[in-house]
Amino acid sequence: MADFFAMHGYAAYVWPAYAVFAIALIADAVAPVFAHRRILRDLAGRLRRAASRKSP
Amino acid sequence: MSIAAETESAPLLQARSLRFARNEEEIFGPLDFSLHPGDVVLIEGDNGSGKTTLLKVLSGLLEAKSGSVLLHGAPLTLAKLSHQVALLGHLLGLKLELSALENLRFATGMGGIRSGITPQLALASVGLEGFEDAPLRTLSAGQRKRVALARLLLVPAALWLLDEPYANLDRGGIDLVNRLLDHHARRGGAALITSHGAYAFTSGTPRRIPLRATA
Amino acid sequence: MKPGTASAACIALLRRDLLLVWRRRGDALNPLLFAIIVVALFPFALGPETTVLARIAAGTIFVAVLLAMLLSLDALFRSDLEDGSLEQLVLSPHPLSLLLGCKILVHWSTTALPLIVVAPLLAQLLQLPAQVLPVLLAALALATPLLSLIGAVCVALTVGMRRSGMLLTLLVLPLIVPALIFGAGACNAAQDGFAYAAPLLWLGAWLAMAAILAPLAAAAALRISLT
Amino acid sequence: MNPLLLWFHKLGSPPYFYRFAGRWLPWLYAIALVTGAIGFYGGLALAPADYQQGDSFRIMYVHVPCAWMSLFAYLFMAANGFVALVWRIKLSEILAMASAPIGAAFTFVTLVTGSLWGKPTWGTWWTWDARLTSELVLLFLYFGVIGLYHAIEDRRQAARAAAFLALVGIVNLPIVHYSVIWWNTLHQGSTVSFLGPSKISADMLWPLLTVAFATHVYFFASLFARARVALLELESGKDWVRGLLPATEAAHG
Repeated sequence: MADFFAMHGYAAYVWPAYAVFAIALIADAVAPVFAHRRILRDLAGRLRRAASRKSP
Repeated sequence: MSIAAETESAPLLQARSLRFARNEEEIFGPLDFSLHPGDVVLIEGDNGSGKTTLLKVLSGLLEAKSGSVLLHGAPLTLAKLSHQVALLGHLLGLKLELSALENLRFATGMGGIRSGITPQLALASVGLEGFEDAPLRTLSAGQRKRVALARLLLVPAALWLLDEPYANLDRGGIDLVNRLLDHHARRGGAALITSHGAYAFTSGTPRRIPLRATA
Repeated sequence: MKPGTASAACIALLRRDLLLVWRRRGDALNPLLFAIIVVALFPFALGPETTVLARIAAGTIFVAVLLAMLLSLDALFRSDLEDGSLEQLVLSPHPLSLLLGCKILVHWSTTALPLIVVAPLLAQLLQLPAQVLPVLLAALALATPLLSLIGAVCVALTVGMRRSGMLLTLLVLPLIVPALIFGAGACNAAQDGFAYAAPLLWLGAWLAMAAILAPLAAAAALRISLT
Repeated sequence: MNPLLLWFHKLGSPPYFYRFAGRWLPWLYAIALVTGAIGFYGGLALAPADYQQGDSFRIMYVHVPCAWMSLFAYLFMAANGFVALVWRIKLSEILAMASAPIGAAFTFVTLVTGSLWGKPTWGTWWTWDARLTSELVLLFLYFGVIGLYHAIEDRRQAARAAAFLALVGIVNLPIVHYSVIWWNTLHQGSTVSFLGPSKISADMLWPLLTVAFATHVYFFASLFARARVALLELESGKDWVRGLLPATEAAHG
């Protein structure tokens, strides 16, 4: 197992490459989730404000 | 021949349930009106009611959200319309580094020239005799506006779209605009004018189209 | 009544724009000055050694000329937009691509042409071998119109923005990498005694393509940015 | 009408696409995750070490699929941009703009992993290898498209302008690539090609293709997620978006 992680001395290059791949894709996947929530929240707030303005 | 007769009877400009939206927000519409040769129509509305936008849509600079603009009964395309339409906007489209005459010569080079008129004559008829060679930079805002009006006289366009033509003009200038419009209408042209209502026509009562922002 | 013809419109536009450049001729000298200063900085950074300077001369001149042109690209439609002339241009009855082609021609002849004229001086400053100079001039003559053409498309896309300088650089530079590679590459090949015709021919072919497509693309881009 | 055409037509309507993409999203992520895991296991554990490069060649299993994706995303963006400009389909504008950041992410990963691979192979972090240089130019093209899209206020106009730039880029891309290859041979760089296609054996190849499949599926998952967000933003005034809200309100209490 340790052998596997050592990659015959290339661990310093192989694992960072996979890490960059994973980090970039996770960041890319998470960004729209947060944006989606933010937009729905903003929209709900806007509608609430509009509603309270109509019927004070 | 029947085609010719049809175009004869079709209005110069026609808007059919015209709407415009920016960022999905409705600016104006639906608008329905038509303009026949000899018509001068005033578009009234407050600031922000979309008067300038309407003129840009009618000239083809902006695209309507829905509805259509017909020119001589045919749908508007930029290539076709521009032969017949002259737009005078807030920005006059004149170069301050050039003289009045140089500006007008450029305009006639671009758009052609009516018969029986020269840039000099046009300048004289807007009251700028003697200012032919002065750089526009040295002229006042009202005088620059007059140069732009002279351009309207020169260029062979049947339809004038004038955005706030009275702005920056003195009493004499306002009279001048009215005289030009009158002349243009009698010649078989048509004009669409925007105004926020501060200036009154001195002669005749033109048709009015009120423009309100749609809620 | 005499409707305007396309050729009359082109002549009118060329005359007006050249006249405008002439009236503001002080501004027109700026790119020239910029290129000379950039080139003059290199010996200070690298030392006055002739062999070192000669090695980098062609590439440096190329980069300096392209940057100087980029500097002036921003103004291609700016004043026309600000005074409403651009609207009139778009509304004119003639093909917009043709008119933009005229504007691009004016841009090239008022910024690139002076730069090409001073290129021998820049080459002298950097000790470029004399036999490479004709190749440098030919490469510049082919590469600078490409920058004007491709740059015009990008300027047309950014025309409505108030501060477009950095964005324009970002848009233009990746697109003109080949001009730099082929242009400076031809000079380097000539300097090393290799054949230099192929990259120049590539530049020529690309230029022929861009001369046709870029004005059309610029017209389409301008319509997108104005509507 | 042809049922497939009809379906495409329906897909073009924002509320339909929003629901459609929402239904597929979890499945796409799951498929990408599972196939990606299988591919990486095969590449990292099962495939034999390269006789020349040793274990450093295992970087290939992220580098090469990302490089393919960087081009695929650009082509996808340009194709949608073309559709958006010619037929003015709103969804195409959104898809084109949604693929730009994903493509940029893949391009970025390609460059970083290429650099990490280059160090043990060439002894340097960066070399002006033709393909890496082309990738760098591609990254700048992506940045240009994204920058232009965010610099214009009107969202639809911004999408059209950026889509146009993407099309200009695609006309130019072959020229860039060819010029870089020419330039590279002129300068006789220390280019050792990573691997010739003939050298790769089957037990090295199948994980590569599996990861490539996973990245493609991931691309569409991320694309759908981003397109949903963009649709909500663009259509925030429409009834179907408001219809989404009570449910979320209730969920929040």
